[in-house]
Amino acid sequence: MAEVSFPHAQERRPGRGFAALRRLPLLSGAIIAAALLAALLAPWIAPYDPAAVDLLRRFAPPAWMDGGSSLHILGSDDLGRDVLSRLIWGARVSMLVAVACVVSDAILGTAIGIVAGYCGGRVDSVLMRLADILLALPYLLIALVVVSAVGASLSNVIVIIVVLRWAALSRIVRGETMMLKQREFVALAKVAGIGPVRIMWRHILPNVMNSVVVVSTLGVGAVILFESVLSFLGVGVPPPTPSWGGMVADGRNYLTSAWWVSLFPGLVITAVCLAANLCGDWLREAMDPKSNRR
Amino acid sequence: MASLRDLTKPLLAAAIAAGASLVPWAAAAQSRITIAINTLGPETWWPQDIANNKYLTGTIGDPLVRLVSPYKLEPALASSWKVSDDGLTYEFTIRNDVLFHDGSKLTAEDAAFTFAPENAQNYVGFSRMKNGNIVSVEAQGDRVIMKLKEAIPFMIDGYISRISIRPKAYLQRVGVEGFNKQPIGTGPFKVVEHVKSQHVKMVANDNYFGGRPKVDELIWRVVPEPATRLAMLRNGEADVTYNELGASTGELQRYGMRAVSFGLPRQSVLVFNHLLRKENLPSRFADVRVRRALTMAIDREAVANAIYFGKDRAAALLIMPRDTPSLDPKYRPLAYDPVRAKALLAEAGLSGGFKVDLYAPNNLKDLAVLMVSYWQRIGIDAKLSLLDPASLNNAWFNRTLSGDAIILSQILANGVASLVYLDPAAQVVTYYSPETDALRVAGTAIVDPARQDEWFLKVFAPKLDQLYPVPVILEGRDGVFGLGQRVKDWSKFELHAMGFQWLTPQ
Amino acid sequence: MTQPLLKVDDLRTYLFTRNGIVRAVDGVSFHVDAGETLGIVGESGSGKSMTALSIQRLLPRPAGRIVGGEIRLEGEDLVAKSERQMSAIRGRSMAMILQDPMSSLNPVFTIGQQVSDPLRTHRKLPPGELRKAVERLLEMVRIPAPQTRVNDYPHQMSGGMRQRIVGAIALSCEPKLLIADEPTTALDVTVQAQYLRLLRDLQARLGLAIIMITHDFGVVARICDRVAVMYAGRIVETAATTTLFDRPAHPYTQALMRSMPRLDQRSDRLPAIDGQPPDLRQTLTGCRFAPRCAHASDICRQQYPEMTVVSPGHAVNCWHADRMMAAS
Amino acid sequence: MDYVLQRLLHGVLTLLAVTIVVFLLSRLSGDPLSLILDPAATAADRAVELARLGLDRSYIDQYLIFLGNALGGDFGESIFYKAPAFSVFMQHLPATLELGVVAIAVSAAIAIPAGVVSAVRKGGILDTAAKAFALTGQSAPIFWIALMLVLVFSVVLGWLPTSGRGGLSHLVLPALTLGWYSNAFLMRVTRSSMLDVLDADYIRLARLEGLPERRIVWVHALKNAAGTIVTTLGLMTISLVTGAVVTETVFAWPGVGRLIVESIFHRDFPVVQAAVTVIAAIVILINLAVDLIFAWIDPRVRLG
Repeated sequence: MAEVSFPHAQERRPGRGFAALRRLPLLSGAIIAAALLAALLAPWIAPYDPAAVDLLRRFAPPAWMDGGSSLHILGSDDLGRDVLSRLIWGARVSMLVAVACVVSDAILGTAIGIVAGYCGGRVDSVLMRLADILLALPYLLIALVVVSAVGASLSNVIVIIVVLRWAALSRIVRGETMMLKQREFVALAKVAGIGPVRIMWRHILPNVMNSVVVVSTLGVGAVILFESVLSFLGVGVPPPTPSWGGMVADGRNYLTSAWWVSLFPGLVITAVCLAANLCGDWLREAMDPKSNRR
Repeated sequence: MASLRDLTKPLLAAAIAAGASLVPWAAAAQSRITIAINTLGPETWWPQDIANNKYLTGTIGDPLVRLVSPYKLEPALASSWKVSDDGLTYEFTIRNDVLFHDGSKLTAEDAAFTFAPENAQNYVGFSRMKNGNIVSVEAQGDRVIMKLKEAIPFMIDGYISRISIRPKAYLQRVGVEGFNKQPIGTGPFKVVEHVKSQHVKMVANDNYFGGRPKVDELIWRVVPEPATRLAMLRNGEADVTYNELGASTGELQRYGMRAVSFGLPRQSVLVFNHLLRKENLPSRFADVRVRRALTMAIDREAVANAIYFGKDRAAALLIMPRDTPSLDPKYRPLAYDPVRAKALLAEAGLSGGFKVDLYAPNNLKDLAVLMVSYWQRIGIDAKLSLLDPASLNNAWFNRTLSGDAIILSQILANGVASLVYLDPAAQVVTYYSPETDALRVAGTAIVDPARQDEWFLKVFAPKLDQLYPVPVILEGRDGVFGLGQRVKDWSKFELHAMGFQWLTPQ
Repeated sequence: MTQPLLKVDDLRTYLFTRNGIVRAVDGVSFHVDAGETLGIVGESGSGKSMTALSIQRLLPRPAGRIVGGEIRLEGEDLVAKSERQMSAIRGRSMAMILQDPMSSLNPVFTIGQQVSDPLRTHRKLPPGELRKAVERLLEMVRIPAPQTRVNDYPHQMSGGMRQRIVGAIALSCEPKLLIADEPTTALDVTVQAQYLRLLRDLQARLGLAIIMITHDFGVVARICDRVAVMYAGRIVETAATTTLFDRPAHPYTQALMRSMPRLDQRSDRLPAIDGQPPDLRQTLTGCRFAPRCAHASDICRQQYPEMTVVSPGHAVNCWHADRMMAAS
Repeated sequence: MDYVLQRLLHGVLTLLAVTIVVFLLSRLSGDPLSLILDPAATAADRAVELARLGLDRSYIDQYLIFLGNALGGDFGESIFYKAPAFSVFMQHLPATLELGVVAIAVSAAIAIPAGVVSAVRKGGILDTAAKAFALTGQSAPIFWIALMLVLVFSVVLGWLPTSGRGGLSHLVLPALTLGWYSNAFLMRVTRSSMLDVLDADYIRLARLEGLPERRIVWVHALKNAAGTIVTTLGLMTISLVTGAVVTETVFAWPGVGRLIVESIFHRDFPVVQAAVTVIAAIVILINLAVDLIFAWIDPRVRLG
């Protein structure tokens, strides 16, 4: 395809880095940064121990409401624990789960996808059958079975999510790898006698990174939501460790009377997922050379 | 958001007033009561799954003898009964004025059929009555005579009173499948419609021998999500809701809704792992001071008031005897005293505190979280694992929990359950300690309830401190029913689903 | 003299991008007479395609906008037309062929469906006639066995055939003007020749005017009557084909010709001329080619050269046109 | 045809592997005996019960027996429901199908047009609104949305029943909930694949032919994007199961999602095995169907 039809596509290229930066949804970035910061600094910024119960101060409403006090800015829950402190500590768990799952999935899914796509043949069909199996399993139910077998714990929840989720990404990476394999630079590298591992590492990996980053970013929200569903079914990250999903799930019995117990974590989940999704969308557009035209 | 609540009430009232005829589910007959419940179990009528299905079983049928309070038995379909001294022969005299829903008369044959050894498989969870322990059940005129191979402690309280009598002739005529399509019994309500996993519709049995129920129509609806059940109670879709202890009862209270607790008293206990694990290692739990410290660290009165709806209290004893033990200072629960608890730990050489695993079933989550928090204050670092009941039981029964672990468990709090649990033959040996071993065996051997009770108070109760399970909270009942506006009274709400006969509509 | 079929006057098309305004077409004027073929030649980014898209009023949205000038097709100003009016003109009065036959056809519709689409839209033919018309068109562009081919999908055909089908679609409503944007770039050399021959034949038969946008002087030589050379958004030289080949007057044209590939070579782009085309986002003074021109003098850098008519029909924008002519 | 056969074969192999996974996983979580036996049961009682359920055999034996019976459509007897596991599952299937089909249909009816319009008017108000809706929909816990719907429409407004299966009014909230997530997802996929297509040369050509814009968008472009959309619909079936678990729980909808969750907690292996196997089979078949539809839409796949 000749490059004449839309000259401005080229014209934009020199300034692309800056333009891209300018288009970074600042609010989304800020939300994610805030969540990460809260996760890192929880012990120092949380006003209370998130697990400390206080039966005399149950269901304290948020500070601005009748009966609220500045002791519990966002109110307290059914066991008198400070909602704000739990939100801040919850960031630690939720972000840890999200980041750990997404990063591990990215590594696992990418590795398997590249190997399957590059090696082809029997390796490919074995790995992809494996992915097929995972994709055909109702993964929530499998997670339930496994958790009820090994018990709910933070690490178990992470491992289960990772094991169940890599297949989708590996499919995408495999498809791209197969296309890249046909490209000249790979052929050239082969001719030059470069070994397959090195080709995959140096030539294929950088080229699939775009998709990996985009899919992974979009996965952050999905993982947080998945953990919340596990909590809803009683098999999420176990208490007293606070997780956002668990807080929403626990607070649902007080939806109308002590709405703050579940509303704030619900809003935080929504905000962070939204921010992650927006960033994912933005990355998709910024990294896809084709979408640059739009 | 603050105004949501204020907004809700007038809207709700308006909806009920103006829209009652427009909204189909609100357009109820005056005496129709809808009960939203978490589960009705497998919803089979034969076999009758007593463990999971007590409401259905109890509402359409009656047992021979009814347990009306933790220790009180009343005649139901049997006008009288006798137990032989060795506890091996039971004789029931069947009333002759009871009709099944199809109009046929209840006879001793029906009772004999219900308990026949070949039908024992139909009682899920009644292991001791299975596997050949029932030698024979015979009908002789208006009497039924049951012979056992081995005595079963609290046979009537624990078993007979929970099985409702099924019509032999009808069952044989229509078969199991037919019976499950249209089950009949002697109970206060008749089944008119049963849509599995959704609802069971019942109407009053005009000829009920205990008097016609005041409710014309009783609808059971299966609603697994507690928040949804509360919503149903609030918008009038349900008149009665089952509520798990803890969480949702607080919400009921906040709306000024009435609640009644139901079922047999239970209590939450701490079970120490060291005698339940495979390896026989020394354990810090063997020291009674440690066990006491764990108990005293928890403000049990506050916990009971806060999460158990004020209906429950700190438990003193593992087993609740017939006579109220609270009168006797000996049976008063250990008071909340974290300072003393710390001192006890120090005496036991654990002044630095220790780490422990706490396993709890997920329905006791709040209690477990509270305990972890309280223990933390005396330096005990407990790591909580919530398991679903089957996992917990399996871990426990198969002795797969290792190290010093504590299990939070819930058991029935009357003599029946406790003695059953203490039965040395039981696979699930729950509670024992070297000090009480001999006593356990002796107590189980007593068949006569009166003598057993005497034995309990005189001999066993003083030694309870030596038992390893530590009682934490005595819960009044199994759970709580929330009552909507159309339920006027529930005057005679007793242990079994029979209580639904006494529901009074507005 | 009768009015030309298409008259473009001082056309200015700018692209408003985030990084600045690109003056892609910056004051272009030319005309096309009925039945003649005008070649527009230039490097990539010189504004050829933007000119074509401006005529069709299908600029990339939302960046592209015509900011000045007139485009008169049979005397009517297209710039002033509404979108709806343009829809009626496109495909009927003028048609366009895009460069890539592989991607110009919708992969999920059959050839027949695609060829009949404009006929149905503009002519509203009943189904029976429609089918006949489609077969006739396919025959016209020399597709063998058109009766069976109508049910084929694009991917079942060769590149040359596809481009001929694109031609059939373009010609289906018998337009007066056909704009062909590098229609042969993606084709084999032999297929290229065939295709151009076909275009010539059709042109003769239908009395069609063609604007041939290309960077390939080989194509120009084969098919064009006149040529306009574009550089950096402006036309720098216009002449009859033979004249231009004989006596190119603009240094840019000369450079282009020197770098012209041989006909038997397939090429996607021009061999480079030293230097870079200017950044069209800047306000430019002087001759745009001056920075790359070996003959540039001070005036070249200060003032844009006026149009010089060096011979009838041969105009050039160069301060040194005379000297250049002499040199060629 | 070979293609279909090959895919079917792959499907069968996948299904076989699924049965192994489910079989082993369910055994991992311990036996159901502690739920069946009362605490007073003796070791002998336990042994009798184990033998009755066939759980005393080795895993391999158990699996082979299960597989053999399953081939004949017999998934064993439900431990909890005391009825054939397969028929227990089938009793619950219609409710889920009803809910799933309505949810998918509604969300397709909303999401596809919205995605198309959003792509055509990229950057416009409609696009922004649709994107905001889609992103928010994908960002909130589904059970929270469900409970909020109950609160608003059942408790505060009193328009719709909270739960249960019955007439149309009972279907609205669950379908809305279940459709919510897929709606958002489908809209995004539609939008992005339409954006890809609208950029293509053949769409420009269609414009150059002077075809009406409506026809270009809804026929020429959409048919090209349809392959991706249909594939997405296929992929959504499995995540629909997740949604169904939550939706059915909140709205007391008597479907298979709830059934399986409860069966997992009851350690009712036969039902879990039957359900997961059949669901996996359905998913595999749907994806096969999707591929065939894809091929039907896009001739390049059909013949390539």
